[in-house]
Amino acid sequence: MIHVGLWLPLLAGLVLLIMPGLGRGFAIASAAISLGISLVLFAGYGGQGVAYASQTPFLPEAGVYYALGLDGAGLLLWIAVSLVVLLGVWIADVPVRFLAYTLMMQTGLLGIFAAQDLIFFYFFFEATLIPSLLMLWFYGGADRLRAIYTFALFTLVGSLPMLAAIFAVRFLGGADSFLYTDLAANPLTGQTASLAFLGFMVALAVKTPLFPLHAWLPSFHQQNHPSGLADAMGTLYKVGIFAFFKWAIPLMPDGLREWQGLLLFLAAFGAIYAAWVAFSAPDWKTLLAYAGVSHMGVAALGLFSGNGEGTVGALYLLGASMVYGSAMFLFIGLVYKRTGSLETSPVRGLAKHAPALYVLGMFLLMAMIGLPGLSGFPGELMALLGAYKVSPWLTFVAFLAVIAAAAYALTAFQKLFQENTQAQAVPDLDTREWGFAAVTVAVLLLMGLYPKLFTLYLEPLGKALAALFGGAS
Amino acid sequence: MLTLYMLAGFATVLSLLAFVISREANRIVTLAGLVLAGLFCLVGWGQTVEAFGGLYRFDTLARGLTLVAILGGLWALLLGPAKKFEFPLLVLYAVTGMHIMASSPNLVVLVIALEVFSLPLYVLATWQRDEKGFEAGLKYFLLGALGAAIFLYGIALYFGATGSFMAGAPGSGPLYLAGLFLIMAAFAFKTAMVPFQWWSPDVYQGSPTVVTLFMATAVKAAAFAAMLRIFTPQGLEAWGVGMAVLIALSTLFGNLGALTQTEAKRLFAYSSIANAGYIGLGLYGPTGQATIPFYLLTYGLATGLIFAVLSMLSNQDVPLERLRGLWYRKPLLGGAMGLGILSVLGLPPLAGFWAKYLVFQEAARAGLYGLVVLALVTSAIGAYYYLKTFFLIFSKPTPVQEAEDHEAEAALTQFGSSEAPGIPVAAAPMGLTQGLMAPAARTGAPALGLLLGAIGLLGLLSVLPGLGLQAFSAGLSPAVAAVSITAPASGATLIAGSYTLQGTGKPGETLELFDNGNPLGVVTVGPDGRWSLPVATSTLPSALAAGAHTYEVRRAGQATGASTNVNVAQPAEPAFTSPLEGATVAATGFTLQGTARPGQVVEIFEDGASLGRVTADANGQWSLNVPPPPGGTRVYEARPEGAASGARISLVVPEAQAGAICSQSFALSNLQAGGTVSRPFRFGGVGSASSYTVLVRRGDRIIGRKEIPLSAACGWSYFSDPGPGEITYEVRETGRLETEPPLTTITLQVQ
Amino acid sequence: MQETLFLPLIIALPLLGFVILGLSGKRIGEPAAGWLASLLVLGSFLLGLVLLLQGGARWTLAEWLPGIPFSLNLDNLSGVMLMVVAGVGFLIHVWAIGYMHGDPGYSRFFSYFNLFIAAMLVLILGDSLPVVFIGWEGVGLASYLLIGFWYQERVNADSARKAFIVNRIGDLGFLLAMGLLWSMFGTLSISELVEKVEAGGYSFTTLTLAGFFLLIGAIGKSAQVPLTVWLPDAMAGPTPVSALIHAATMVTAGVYLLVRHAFILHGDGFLAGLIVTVGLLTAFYGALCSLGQWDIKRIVAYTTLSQLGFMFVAVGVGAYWVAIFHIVTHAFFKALMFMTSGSVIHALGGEQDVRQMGGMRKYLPATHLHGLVATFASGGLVPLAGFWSKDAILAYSFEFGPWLWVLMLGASVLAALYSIRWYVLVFWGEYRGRSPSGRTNAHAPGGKAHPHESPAVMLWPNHILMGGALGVGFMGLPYVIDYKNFIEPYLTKAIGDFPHEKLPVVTEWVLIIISAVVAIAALWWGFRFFQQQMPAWYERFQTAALQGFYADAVYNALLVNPAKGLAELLFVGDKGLLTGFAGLGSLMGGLGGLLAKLETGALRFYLAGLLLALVLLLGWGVLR
Amino acid sequence: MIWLIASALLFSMGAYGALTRRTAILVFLSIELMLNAAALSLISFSRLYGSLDGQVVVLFIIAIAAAEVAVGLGLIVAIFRRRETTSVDELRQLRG
Repeated sequence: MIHVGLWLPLLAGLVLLIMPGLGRGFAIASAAISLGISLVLFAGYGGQGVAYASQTPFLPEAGVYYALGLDGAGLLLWIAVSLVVLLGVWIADVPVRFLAYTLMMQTGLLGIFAAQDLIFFYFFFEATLIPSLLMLWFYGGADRLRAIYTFALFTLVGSLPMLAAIFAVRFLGGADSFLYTDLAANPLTGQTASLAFLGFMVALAVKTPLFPLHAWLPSFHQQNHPSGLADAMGTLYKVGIFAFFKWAIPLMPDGLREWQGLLLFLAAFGAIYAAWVAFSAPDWKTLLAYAGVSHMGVAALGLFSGNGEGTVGALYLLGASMVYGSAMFLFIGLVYKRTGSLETSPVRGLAKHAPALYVLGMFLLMAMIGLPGLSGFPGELMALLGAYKVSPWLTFVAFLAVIAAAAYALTAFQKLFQENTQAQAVPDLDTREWGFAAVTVAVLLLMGLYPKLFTLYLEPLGKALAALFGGAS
Repeated sequence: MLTLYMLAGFATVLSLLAFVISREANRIVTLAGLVLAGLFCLVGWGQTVEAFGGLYRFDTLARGLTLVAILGGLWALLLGPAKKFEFPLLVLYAVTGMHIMASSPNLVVLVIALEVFSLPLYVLATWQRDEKGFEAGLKYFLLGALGAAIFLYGIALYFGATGSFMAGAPGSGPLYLAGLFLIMAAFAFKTAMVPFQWWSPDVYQGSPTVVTLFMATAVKAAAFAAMLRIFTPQGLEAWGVGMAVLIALSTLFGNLGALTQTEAKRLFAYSSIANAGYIGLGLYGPTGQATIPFYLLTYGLATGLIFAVLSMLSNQDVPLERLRGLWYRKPLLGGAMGLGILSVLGLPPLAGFWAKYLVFQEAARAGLYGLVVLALVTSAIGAYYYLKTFFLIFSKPTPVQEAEDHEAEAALTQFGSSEAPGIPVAAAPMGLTQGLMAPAARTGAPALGLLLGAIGLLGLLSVLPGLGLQAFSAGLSPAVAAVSITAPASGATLIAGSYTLQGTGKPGETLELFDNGNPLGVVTVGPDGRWSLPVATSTLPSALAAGAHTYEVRRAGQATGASTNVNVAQPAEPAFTSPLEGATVAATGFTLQGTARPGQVVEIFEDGASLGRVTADANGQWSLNVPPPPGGTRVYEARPEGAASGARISLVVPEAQAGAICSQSFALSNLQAGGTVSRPFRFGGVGSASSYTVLVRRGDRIIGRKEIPLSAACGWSYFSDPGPGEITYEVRETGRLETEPPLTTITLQVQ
Repeated sequence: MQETLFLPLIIALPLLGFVILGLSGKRIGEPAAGWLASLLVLGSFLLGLVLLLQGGARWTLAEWLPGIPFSLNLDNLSGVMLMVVAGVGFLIHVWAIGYMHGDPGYSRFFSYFNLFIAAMLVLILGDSLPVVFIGWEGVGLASYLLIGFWYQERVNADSARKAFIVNRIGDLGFLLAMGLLWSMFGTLSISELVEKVEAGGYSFTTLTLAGFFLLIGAIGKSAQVPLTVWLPDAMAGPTPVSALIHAATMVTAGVYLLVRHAFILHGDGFLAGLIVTVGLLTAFYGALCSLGQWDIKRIVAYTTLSQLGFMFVAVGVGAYWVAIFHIVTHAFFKALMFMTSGSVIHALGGEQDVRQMGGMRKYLPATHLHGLVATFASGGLVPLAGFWSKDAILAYSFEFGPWLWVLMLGASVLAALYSIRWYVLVFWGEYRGRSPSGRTNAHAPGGKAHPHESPAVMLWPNHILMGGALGVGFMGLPYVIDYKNFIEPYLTKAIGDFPHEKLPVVTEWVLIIISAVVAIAALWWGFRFFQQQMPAWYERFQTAALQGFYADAVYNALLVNPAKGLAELLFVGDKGLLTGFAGLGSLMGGLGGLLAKLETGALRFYLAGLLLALVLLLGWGVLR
Repeated sequence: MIWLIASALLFSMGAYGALTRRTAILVFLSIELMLNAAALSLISFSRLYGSLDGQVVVLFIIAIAAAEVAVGLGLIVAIFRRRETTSVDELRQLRG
């Protein structure tokens, strides 16, 4: 099941790439089946440990196994990814090949969350870059080349030191293979751990993204296709938090101990910094890019606290932000479809003619700025509770972003929808878009009002990490 | 062996025959020779053939790298010019030389091989017979001659220090080092490692593209084969640091230098310098003999694709700008080149990634983390120019280019060309102005097939790199952990069934165990490289017999392995064998095992309460399932029937964690068969209902009911101290009617 | 205390209204949408009343988040608040049926209104702090939506945004409080916190900090100094919104929060002083500003500020039940005051400037009566509701320190003045407006020729509120009159018993009489004064007060504009960051170019290079 | 021993010649000199060990040198025909 779930999107993507005639319906079907599989896997999860584990020797001489498995966090993110992909292919007005790349990217993302072998994790981590680059290249804006280089080089320059660290983890740690179980049984300690952790840190900071390695993100989003699909996929690709949680910290708890201060600072500073910058963003995509950096800063703050609450919060916020962040990008795609521009400054007053669009936007915006009762809040709260234990001051700094978020989000929103002195006549949601809206709203509400659904499974993970890290200083 | 005969034979015969037969026939025969030689490489894969008193050693390494060289030759032949018969011949000579180089551990043979493939290459480099060709040829030749001189001088010193011409001869002292470093310099020259790389950008650029292709793939393969024999991990002490410097400089220079290049061949010349550095990393590890060929194979395929496409575009320089829009103009060429570039860049999921990963891992294993980090950082820098080229291919073509394309196609249809039949993969303006050597691009079906084949093979290696790596590992001496038996120690005297065989092996492999030559069982080595097998679990009837036992562990299919001898004695009085004294056992119940005289009846007590009686089997073994015990330290006692005391063992039962989800179906652990017990006694098991009710009968009379809640460990347990006589217990889920059949009924004879 | 699913149902009813009206309000239409919304709130009220009479209720969903339950608790304190919110809320809903008549966003309005009630109920009933916070921000959202209800006007949208952002400053305090309490006690359930705080074993300084964070939250929500600025602007919303959210209920949530956490605040001198200071400043600031306003709703908004200040002082001096008592009385008379204003606005077709009013007592007799009662209750006339609650605050202030009593007496004089000013300007004198005929307004389509009395649907709620403003004070009479009044023991059961010395009987009587006399005197003086031509000093004062003593300007200059500027700066800086990284790239490229120059093409250079390399390699390799 | 030093000297002379001469032919000849240096040292080592291996190799070296000469001279002649010069300094089209 897990294998089918993993590879089906890639296969569907390839088929679609070769036979674009199959059209959007095919992509939707694939994405829907994927989501179905994720849900079945979720329903069958026993609540403890890594489920659906399987391992096949891949390069046995080198200790590489094709090993998959899902724990609570993996399942949460699988569902988030599958859901967003379904929403994306459902709503975005893009060429069919674009959808094919989207599906291919889905496999990469699912693989990142399911890999139980470090090399395979790295494999998926890197391979996902290709469809992402192709989307940007074929369907990006006029100045995309620069964005591509920035994106690709940040990713590669970042992740290659991680490969060195991966070797160090295995060979200096004394494990016999790259299997998670094996590596976790032989964690690195001391000086080597902090050096190897640094390798991971660079790569994962790019993908979290953490200040100052977030610099690639704004141009990436600016240049991507205005439908927002590529941006949504890019949002899903922000897997740094997960990788820190799944690999870096358990394999090198000493590394986190060494770098905790710096990481907490970067996370907290990034959170408020990005939120502040977002206020002057000239267009919606830039705004959302910085908003994403800010949220991930908060999540990272929770994770780097190294305690149970913080970890649960970080993971939950990650999952939630994948959904609302992506939905927001797709939503902005809908706006673009109507107005032909994404600038934040002009007054558009869209609410007058498209009230349903307005309400959807309001809802997403509120989810994004962490309104309690919607998806962003449980994660933010748990991250706060975790972080406060470790560093009240940095928590204070990071959560200043709560205020800044309201400022940037509402200001831009007001210009887009309200003040309809210069109202643009635009069509309201059509049936397809209503479907998108209904599912998104339902999911965000569910995540906000009944977080227990997932936190029940995240909590043991958080406790395990906290135990490993030996409690916060 | 046949490979050598095939190559040498075809080369010799064709040299004479070529004057007679048509040049097309000559080409086909040459091709056939190469293919045959390649096939003979595959025959007997994994075996080592030695000949000429050890001067010729055709092992997996030689086979693999000869294949890569032949692949390079095929590329060159199929894509190369066909107007003169010498071209195929020269390629054939070169491949022969490379094969010899790959297959000899003798330095003198290596020198000869080096010359055998270098001399044809000098000629091939000037094939174009224009200014650039001559310049490239002369530079290559003069520098190459210098390289040969250095190599020879190195051999002389090496001989002086060791008295031997065989690679890997042990030695020390300045003379030895000087010789070794001279040899290293010569090979660094051939593989274009900095600071001996000078010739390569110029020669790559000035030579015809097919020849460049040949140099980039085949020469590297041959040279690295020789290096693998000379620079073995055993001698790391002597050559390690020097090679590290070369590698560091190569990766830096190659990748940085490529950044500003504007001509495709020159760009990939720099790239190949960098790649030589990466391949060098593989020399450090114990399994470099497998990983380096794997790297060279994927690299040969990927660069092959790149240069093949370039050669189809033009025999001359290819300014990068000309690649713009290739994907739109010639999708097959564009796609193939794009694939090649991404693979060389080392982006997953392409084979290039696995190759890079493997050689980097070799260096990491040797602890050269500085070098690994440098290599990784430089390959990230390299990503820039690879991606630049990649995206150029996938850009929209400019209008001018489109117009040129139309012109070229028109010209083709108008004038026709024997060189470019059918398939319109050949590119733009060429062929008409270049006089003698005109279109290098042969775009017939074979070339197309080669292109597609290479793409397919690259794809296969991407998906299943293990296949390739395993093939290249065949015949390598097992590098990791030999099999062994670590316990019990040889000569020990043990009680039958009370011990466990333990040992080591390669993680994941399956081992066979033998007891006095009879198959005892099969074990799989765990990821920690250890295996264990409790003898008591074996199905072999004689496994528990008293007397001398020789245990042997073997790899599947091998005749011998590690072994140990022990004496096995029959047990006397009841004793516990498992778990061990003081062990922590599961709160959900566990199994007590022990020994006694065969047929003896043993009663087991837990803190004085009976758990039932067991009878030792023919080998003196008994076992009993203990129902979930209460937490804390418990003392178990095995008394012979009727005795007042017996062997004791104390075990620790952890407190069960509350909140577990109980999902086991109802089961009774002990006293299933009923029988006779002492009092008090206890029975119980596991279940999932929240509580059970035990109904106690004597005959038909109900004498009691008791509700027992499920414990935190998901167990239920009933403690009873009734008077003597027959007594019956019925267990039901609480709430069920007593008219329903019970879950279990236990009838006991209480003493 | 029973565990019952009816408790969440109280919240679910208005939430249901929100969903139904939000999705298909247009189809339900007018006035059915309004009645539906009102009845659902009434349902909540009745359900709450039943549960309260049964002695309260609880409902818990364990492990909603790890270690945090989703728990609701209906005890006496939340019960009283529930009665106020749902009860007064219901009246305002009904009133709004008339007021919002004909507005194109009619059903949208009631959908938001129901959302607000739901969120407010969550806030009140929540027993676990995150749940309270859901309500806390939920009311903020509803307030945002309702202030910006007519978002087509930029100024309305701006006001809404301002309210939300300023509120979020308070929310940050709330969040930090949660973080701190969690790290101290490992729980966020209020009922568990009570036990843990009682159990001791923690640093009192830290507890003070927790109280301080909570106070920040309360200041934001209750628009205390220094976060007052959003409340006057919030009047951009429709009048029912001002009545319900910005007078009767939401703004008192801060007070409620502090009272709920009395166990943290109690006995902490620093916090007490801080809360009293904040309250006092707000009471004076609000009162003074109110005296300078011309917009009828802004007048009332500032009076609300002033009254909220009173409540804060009550919390500060430890009179927790009094603060709640004042919330109750204030809910009645202030809602009445707002809705009276609304009726006037309605009658004048949307006119809000009091300079265009006057003489309304002739045109709107019933409304005039409402206005009169509201004025007297707000001004503290014996024996209306406002008097008793204010008197209790004064009595406790005297206990805290006679100086505070003096200051508070001054504030109540101002309260009397601004109440009577409002009354005089609106109802007394002659009608100063242009002939109302011909004025049309979206909110009162087809403007009438005459200022007209409101319809019954708007009058009846006011009648009831008037009854409240007259009567609710009697449930909290001072002990000298009614030794065991109703509300003190009732609330103390939930808040916790913090015993204190009662004032001597004589002192108490003296204080009561003084405050009664002062109120009457101030009302009388004000009644005369505001009918005259204003003296010059008053004009000058008025100019400053009209601008809220330039608070907005100061904030803009000191905070808002620098923050925006910094945002611009950071944005440019962030681009620079990328340029920096790109620069690193070009540096590499440059280095590469230099290295490639080494390939000079000169054969002899190559030979030399090769040999040199060889010598170096040999030399170093051999001699090493 | 003396022969070893001689061979080293010969090698260095060859190297020097290869660096200083401008004509392709002379450069090539210098390199041939280096080959001979190798041959010389092989012979001396061969005598040192008393084995014939080294001496046999020298024969191979001579053959190799001859082969190189054949190819090299052909190349140089071809270039001379085209360019009318064999100066290596003028071959600088390929660079960068």
